[in-house]
Amino acid sequence: MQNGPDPALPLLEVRGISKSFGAVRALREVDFTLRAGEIHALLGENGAGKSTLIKVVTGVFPRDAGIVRIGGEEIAPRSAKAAVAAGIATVYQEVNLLPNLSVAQNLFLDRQPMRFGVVREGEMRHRAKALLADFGLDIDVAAPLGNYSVAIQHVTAIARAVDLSARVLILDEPTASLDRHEVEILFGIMRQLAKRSIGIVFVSHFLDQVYEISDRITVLRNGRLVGERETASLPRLELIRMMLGRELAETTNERAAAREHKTREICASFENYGKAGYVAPFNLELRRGEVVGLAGLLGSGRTETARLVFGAERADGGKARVEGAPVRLQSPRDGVRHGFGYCPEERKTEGIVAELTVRENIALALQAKRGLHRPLSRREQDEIARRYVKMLDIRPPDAERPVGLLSGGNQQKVLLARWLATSPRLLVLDEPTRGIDVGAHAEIIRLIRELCDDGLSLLVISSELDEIVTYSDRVVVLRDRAHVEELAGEAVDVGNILAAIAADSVAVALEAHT
Amino acid sequence: MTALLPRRGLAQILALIVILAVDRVVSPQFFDLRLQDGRLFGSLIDVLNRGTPVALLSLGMVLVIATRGIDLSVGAVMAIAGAIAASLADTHSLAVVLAAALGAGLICGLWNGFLVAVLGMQPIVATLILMVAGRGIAQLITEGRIVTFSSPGLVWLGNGAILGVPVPVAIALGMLILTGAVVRGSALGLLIEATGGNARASELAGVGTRAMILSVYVWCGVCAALAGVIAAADIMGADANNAGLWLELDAILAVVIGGTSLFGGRFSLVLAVLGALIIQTMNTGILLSGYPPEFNLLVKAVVVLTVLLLQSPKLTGFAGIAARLRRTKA
Amino acid sequence: PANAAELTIGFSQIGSESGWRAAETSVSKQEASKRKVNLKIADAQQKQENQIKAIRSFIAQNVDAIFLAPVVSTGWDSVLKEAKEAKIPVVLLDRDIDPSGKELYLTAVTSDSVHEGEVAGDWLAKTVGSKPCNIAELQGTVGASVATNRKKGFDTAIAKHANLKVVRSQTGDFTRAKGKEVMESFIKAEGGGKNLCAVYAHNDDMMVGAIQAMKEAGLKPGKDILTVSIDAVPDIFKAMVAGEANATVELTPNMAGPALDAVAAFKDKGTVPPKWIQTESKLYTAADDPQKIYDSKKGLGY
Amino acid sequence: MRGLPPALITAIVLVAGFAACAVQFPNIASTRVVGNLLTDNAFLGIVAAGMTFVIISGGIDLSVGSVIGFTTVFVALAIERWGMPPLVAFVAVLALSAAFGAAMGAVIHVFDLPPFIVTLAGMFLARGASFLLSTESIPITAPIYSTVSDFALRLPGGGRLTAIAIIMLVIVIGGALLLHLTRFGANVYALGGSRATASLMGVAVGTMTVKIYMLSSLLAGIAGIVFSFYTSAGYSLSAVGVELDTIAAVVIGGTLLTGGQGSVVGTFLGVLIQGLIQTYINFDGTLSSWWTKIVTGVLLFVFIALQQGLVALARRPVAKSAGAAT
Ligand SMILES: Nc1ncnc2c1ncn2[C@@H]1O[C@H](COP(=O)(O)OP(=O)(O)OP(=O)(O)O)[C@@H](O)[C@H]1O
Ligand SMILES: Nc1ncnc2c1ncn2[C@@H]1O[C@H](COP(=O)(O)OP(=O)(O)OP(=O)(O)O)[C@@H](O)[C@H]1O
Ligand SMILES: [Mg+2]
Ligand SMILES: [Mg+2]
Repeated sequence: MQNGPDPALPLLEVRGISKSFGAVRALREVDFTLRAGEIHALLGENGAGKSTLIKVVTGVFPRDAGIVRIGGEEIAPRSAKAAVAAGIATVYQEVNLLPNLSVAQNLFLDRQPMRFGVVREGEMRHRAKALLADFGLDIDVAAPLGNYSVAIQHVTAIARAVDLSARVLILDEPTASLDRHEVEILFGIMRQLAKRSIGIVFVSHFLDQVYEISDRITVLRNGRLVGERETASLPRLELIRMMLGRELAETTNERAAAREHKTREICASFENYGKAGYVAPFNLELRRGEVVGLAGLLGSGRTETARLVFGAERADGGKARVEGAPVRLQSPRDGVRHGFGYCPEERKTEGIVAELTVRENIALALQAKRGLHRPLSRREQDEIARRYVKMLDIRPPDAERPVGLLSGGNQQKVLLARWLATSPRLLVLDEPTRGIDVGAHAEIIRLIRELCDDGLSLLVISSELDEIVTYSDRVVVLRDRAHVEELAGEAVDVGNILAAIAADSVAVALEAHT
Repeated sequence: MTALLPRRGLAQILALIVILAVDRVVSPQFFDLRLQDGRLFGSLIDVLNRGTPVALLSLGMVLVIATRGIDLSVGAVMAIAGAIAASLADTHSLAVVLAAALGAGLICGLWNGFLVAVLGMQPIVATLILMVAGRGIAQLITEGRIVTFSSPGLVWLGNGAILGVPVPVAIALGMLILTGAVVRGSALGLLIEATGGNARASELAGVGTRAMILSVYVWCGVCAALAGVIAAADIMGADANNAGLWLELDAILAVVIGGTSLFGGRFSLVLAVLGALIIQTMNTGILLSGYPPEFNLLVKAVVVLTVLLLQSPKLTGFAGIAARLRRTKA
Repeated sequence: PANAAELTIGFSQIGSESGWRAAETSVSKQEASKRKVNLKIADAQQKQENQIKAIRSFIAQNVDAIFLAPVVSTGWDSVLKEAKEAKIPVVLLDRDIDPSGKELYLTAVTSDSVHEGEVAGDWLAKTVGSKPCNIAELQGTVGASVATNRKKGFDTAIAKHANLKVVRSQTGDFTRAKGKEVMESFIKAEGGGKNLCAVYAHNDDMMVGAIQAMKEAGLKPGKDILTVSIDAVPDIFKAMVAGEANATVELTPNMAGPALDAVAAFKDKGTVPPKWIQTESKLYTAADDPQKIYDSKKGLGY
Repeated sequence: MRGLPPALITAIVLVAGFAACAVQFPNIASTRVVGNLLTDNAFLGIVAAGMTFVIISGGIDLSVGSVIGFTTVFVALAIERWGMPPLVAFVAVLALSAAFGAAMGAVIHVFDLPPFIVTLAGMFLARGASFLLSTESIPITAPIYSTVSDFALRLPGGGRLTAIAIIMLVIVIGGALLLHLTRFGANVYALGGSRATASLMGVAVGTMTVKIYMLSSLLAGIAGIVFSFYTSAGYSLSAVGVELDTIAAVVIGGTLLTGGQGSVVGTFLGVLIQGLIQTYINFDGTLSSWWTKIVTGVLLFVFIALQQGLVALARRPVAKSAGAAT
C-alpha cells in the first residue's frame, strides 16, 4: 500500500462514455477522472445520468462507446463481480441488499470466510459485528436484514463496499436515508479511506454534505459533462447553475414567516390513537392548510405514525375523526376514501409499479378512489399525466415510459403526482425529498407551501431538520415510538427539535450537530 | 376496439404464420375449406374448434397470471362442469344446465380465490388442492363412468354452427370480446396489472387487491367451466376421468406464449388466445403429419422452445454475447 | 378351515382412467360382497409407486390375500417377495407381469391383449375379404402395455393379408375427446375419409369419438368406413344398434370373480390354481343382438 | 424474536398428523410402516431435495418427473440391451441428466425466459426422448439390482431400512449441508432474494443458475436410478406427474415458491407428510378412486392450512426488533 495520494496519477479514468436506452441518450461522451486519495462528488439533477455512469463503469450496463482505465490499465468489466475484481466497490442507488439473508451473509456474500469448503459461520458473524461496530451499529447480525430499517440496511451496504477494500469506492446517494449522526460516522470512515489513497466517488443531492466532504466535483446535465471543479473554489450558486443550467434563488432553507391561517378548521384528528408494540397512543390534530412535521431519530416511530394515520396499519385503540365525524381507518382503501394520501418512504417496494407507465402510475390512486365502474378514459389519464409531468417537471417528459426506467428522483415525483391527482384533503409524505435534486427539492418545498395555501393538510416526515423547520407550522417530535413533544409557531427551530429528541438521553445527535 | 388489439404481438403472429406454413407442407390440403351440412369443414376449422377449450382456459388464466398467480385446477374444474352438465342435460332445460355448470365453476373459483386472497396461500399449492380433489369430485358425480346425453341444446353447443362457424368457436370469440370489454372497458385491467406488478404498492394506493385476486380466480373458474361444458358437449358425454387432463399446462403455456409474464403485470387477452391457437396449430399439424406418436412430445418441445426464443426479451442474448466478446478482444 | 366370510383382501387397483376401469372396480366390489369378502381397494391414481406403497401397507395390515391390477408389467419382484415372505398370496388381475416374477404370485386372471388385437384384426380381414383396405389406427396411450400389445396383435393378424394396410396411426390416449380429434385429422389427411376403409381403435371410447368425427364429416361409420375396437363397453353397443359400429372385442370387467374363487379354494382346501386363468376375448358384432347386450351391461358401472 | 422456523412447524404438523393416524390405525405406529415410508418415498425425497434448491433460488423445475422416466429407460436399455456394466450406465446417465439440467439453466439465464416454461419444454423433451428409446417396460436383471433391493438394515419391530432409503437420507443430509453451510448455498438464497440485487452484489448469477438446474437434474437422475432399483425396471411412463408431488412437498416443507426461504430438511418432512397421507388412505382402504382424490385434496388443504396458521402465529410480532442506531 502506497503512502499518501499521488495526484499525478489518475486512479480511475473514464473517457468518452456513451450510453443509450432505446431513444433515450442517458450519457453522451462523458469523461470523468478520479484521483487516488480524493473524494469526488458526482452531481447533477435527477435523471442527469449519474447512476447510469456508475453502472456503465462497473459493467452492470454494457456501454455503447468509450473506455475505462484503472491505474492506467484499461478494463471492461462485464458484471459487478468483475468490477470488484478490477478493484471497484460500489453501493448502488437502489441498494437493497437481500432482505431474506442475514446481515452477516449480506456483508460477506460471495466472500465468506471458509474452511474445508464450509462457511465459518461463527467467524463470519464475529467479523460482521466488528465491521458494523465501526459504523456505530450494534445489532444481531444473524437476523435477516429485512428485519431492520432502511437506514440500517443502507449502512450495511456501505460497510460491505468499504470492507471490499478496493482501490475505488463508489457511493451512489449513500446518505439519502441516514440521519446526521450516521452521516458523520460515514464521513469519518470516508476520510480515513481517502487517507489510505483510496479514491471515492460520492453522489448526493445534499449540497451541504458535498461541500463538507468532497475535494472535487464533477457535474452532469442531461447526460453530458458540464464540468469538473475543485470544491473549494466553486461557489454554491455557481454549482447550482452548473447543475440546473439556470439560476435558482437559494431561499429554500429559510423558515417562512408564520403564515396567517384563514381558517382553523380541523381536517383530521386522532385521539389516543395507537397500536401496541408499534406506536404508543398519541393525540394529533391536523388543520386545514397546515403542515405538521414529524421529527425523530431513526426507528423513533415516524413511519409507524404515518401508516397509522393513513390507515395502512390498523390502530388497536383510540378514535379517528375526519372533519369532526368519527371514522374507521382499517385499510389504505379507507384512507383513500376519506381523502387521505400517503407517499411511503420505500419507493420501490411500496410505491411504484415499475412495469406500468408513468401515466398509469399517476392515475392509479385516483382510479382506485373512483372505483371500477367509473374508469378514467384514456383521454382523462393522458390529461392528468400531462399536467403533473409538467407541474413536477418529470423527466423525461414521456408519460408512456415504464416508471421503473425513470431515475430515482423522478420516480419520487411520480408518486407525489399520484396523490396530488386525487385532490386529497390530507397528504402524508414520508421522506418526500429523499433522492431529489436541488432544483426539484426547492420545487417540492414550494409545492408543499402552495398545497397548504389551497387548504390541503400535510403530515411530513423528513430526516432533514432544516427542511422540516422550513415548511412546518408545527413539529411533533418522536422518541422510542412515542410522541414526546409538540412544537408550534416560534418554537419550531432545529435547536428545540434536537433538544426534544435528545431530552434525557445522552445528546449524541446534538453533539453531532454542534 | 383498439383496447383489444395486441400491443406487441408481432412475434406471436410470426410464429403462427410459420407453423401454419409448416402445416401446409406436411399436409397439402391444410387450407382447404368447404361447407358440410351447413358447417365449415377443414383443418383450419379443426384448429379453431379444438383450440377452443384451451383458448377459453387461457382467457381466465391470463388474468390470474397477471395478478402473479397461477391456476392449476382449471382441468379439474372442466371435468366438474362437464360432469354436472351431462348429468342434468337430459332432465333439465339448457338454461338450468348452463347455470349449474357455470355456477360450479364460479364456486370453484371462489374457493381458489379465498385460499389465495384471504388465507394467503401460495397460488400454485392452493390450486393444486382443487386440481387433485376437483377431479375426484367430478368422478364422484359420474361415478367414474362416461355419462352420455342427447339433449339437442347441449349437443348444439358442441357441434352446432352459426353461419357456418362452429358454435364453440363463436362462444370463444364471444367470451374474448366479453372479457375484453369488461376488463378494458372498466378499470379492472389497470387495477389487475397494478396488483400483479406490485401488490403492496397497489394496496397502499387504495386498490382492493384482495377483491382483484378473488375476482380473477372466479372468472378463471367460470371460463374453465364453460370450456368443460363445451368439451362435454363435443363428445356428447362427460368423461370425468380425462376431461381437461393436463390442459392447465397448455393454458399456462398459451398465456406465456402470449407474452404475459409469469411474474404478473402486463397482460394481453388477444395474445393469450393467439397462444392457444399456436399450440393447437402445432398439435393439429402433428396429427396430420403422420409421424408415429412417439415423436409428438419431442416435436412439441422443439416448437415451444423455438417460439419462446423467437420472442425472448434477449434474442439479443447471443448477439449481445458475441458483441461483448468482440469488444473484449479488441 | 378359514371361512370366506372372514377373508380380508387388499386390491391395488390402477385408478379410474376409463369407464371400463370403473366397471371393473364396481364388479369386483359386487363379486366380493356376494362372497362376503371384505375387499379393501387402494386406488393408485395410475402410478406404480402408489401400487407398491399400497401393497406394502396391505402387508403391514396382514391381509389374507392381495389382488393386484399392475399398471406396468415390470418392477414387482421385490414387493411381491415381501408379500411371499409374509405368506400372503397375490393374484394378478387384468394384466400380467414380467416372467421373472412367475413364482411370486398365485395366479393371474387376465385376458391376453395381444390376442384381443388379433381377434380384431382377424375379424377385419374376414370382413374385407380380398378388397384392398386402408386402415386408420387409434392407439392407446403411448407406452401403455395394453396399447403396445393390442397394436402388436392387430399387426400380426393383418400382416397375413397384403390387401390390408395401416395408413395412419396416432395415439388417442384411450379417450373419446382425443379419439374424435385424431379421427378428424385422419379424415382430412385421407381425402375427406374417402381413402379409408376401416378404423381400428385400441378401445371403444376412442371409437365412439371417432364415430362422431366421421358423422360430422358426412361419412357413414359402419358402412363407408368399418369399425372394430376393443373392450365392449355399453356405448359401443348403442352405436352398433344404430348401425354405426361393426365389431368389438370383449374385455370382461369381471376379473375379481374367478380370482376370489381361486383364493377361497386355495385358503379352504389348499388347491393351487393354474398360473393363468385366461378370460375370454369374445367378438361381438351387429349379429349378436347389441340392444340386449347393451341393456345387460348398462348397470355394471361403466 | 423470529419465532419458529418453518421446518420445525412442518415437523410439528407431521408428528401431530402421525399421531392422529396412529390413533385410528395402531398399525401405523410401527417401524415397518416408518421404514416403508422412507423406502417408498426415497426417489421423491431425492428429487425434492434438488427441487428445494431450485425453488429457493426463485425458479421451478417441471422436468424432474420426465428425467426420472428417461433415466430408468436409459439405465435399463444400457444394462440389458447395450451390455454396459451397471456402474458405467449410472455414470453415463448422470452425466446426461446433469448436462440436460445445465442446458435448461443456460437457456433460462441467457434468454431470460421463465423457468416454468423452459422446464416444461424440458419435461416434454425428456419424456419424448424416453418414448423414442423404448415404449415398453424393460426388466433389469443385473445382479447388482437384486443385491441392492435385498439389502436392508433390520429395525427393531420388523421394519426395514432399505438401501434406497439410506441413499435418500444421505442425499437429504448432504443437501442440507450444501444449502446451509456452503457459499453455494448462500448464493442460492441470494438468487431467490433478488436476481438483480444478487448480481449487483457480485454473485455470478448465470453460473449459479446453470449449476442449480444442473443439481436438480442430477438429483432427478439419481432419483431415476433409485426408482429403477425400486422397480428393477425401466419404463418410459414412470414418474408421470411427480413434479407436482415434489413441488407440493417442497412447499409443505415451508419453502416459499417466491424464493429466498426454505430448507432441505423441511422438504424432507414435507415428503413424509405426503407419504403419510397416502399411507392413511391405503390403511383406510374403503375409498373409491374419487374419494381417494377428494380426501387427498382435503388432507393437503388441512396440512397446508395448519402449517400456514402456525407460521402466521409464530410470525406474530412481539415487538419489532428495530435496532437503534446509537
Ligand atoms: N434501464 C434503463 N432503461 C431505460 N432508461 C433508463 C434506464 N436506466 C436509466 N434510464 C434513463 O437514463 C437517464 C439517466 O438516469 P440515471 O438513473 O442515471 O439518473 P441519475 O442522475 O442517477 O438521477 P437520480 O438523481 O434521480 O438518481 C434517465 O432519463 C433514465 O430515465
Ligand atoms: N407494518 C410494517 N410493514 C412493513 N414495513 C414496516 C412496517 N412498520 C414499519 N416498517 C418499516 O420498518 C422500518 C422501521 O421503521 P422505523 O422504526 O425505523 O421508523 P421511522 O421512525 O420512520 O424511521 P425512518 O427514519 O427509517 O423512517 C421502516 O423502514 C418502516 O418503513
Ligand atoms: Mg441515480
Ligand atoms: Mg421512516
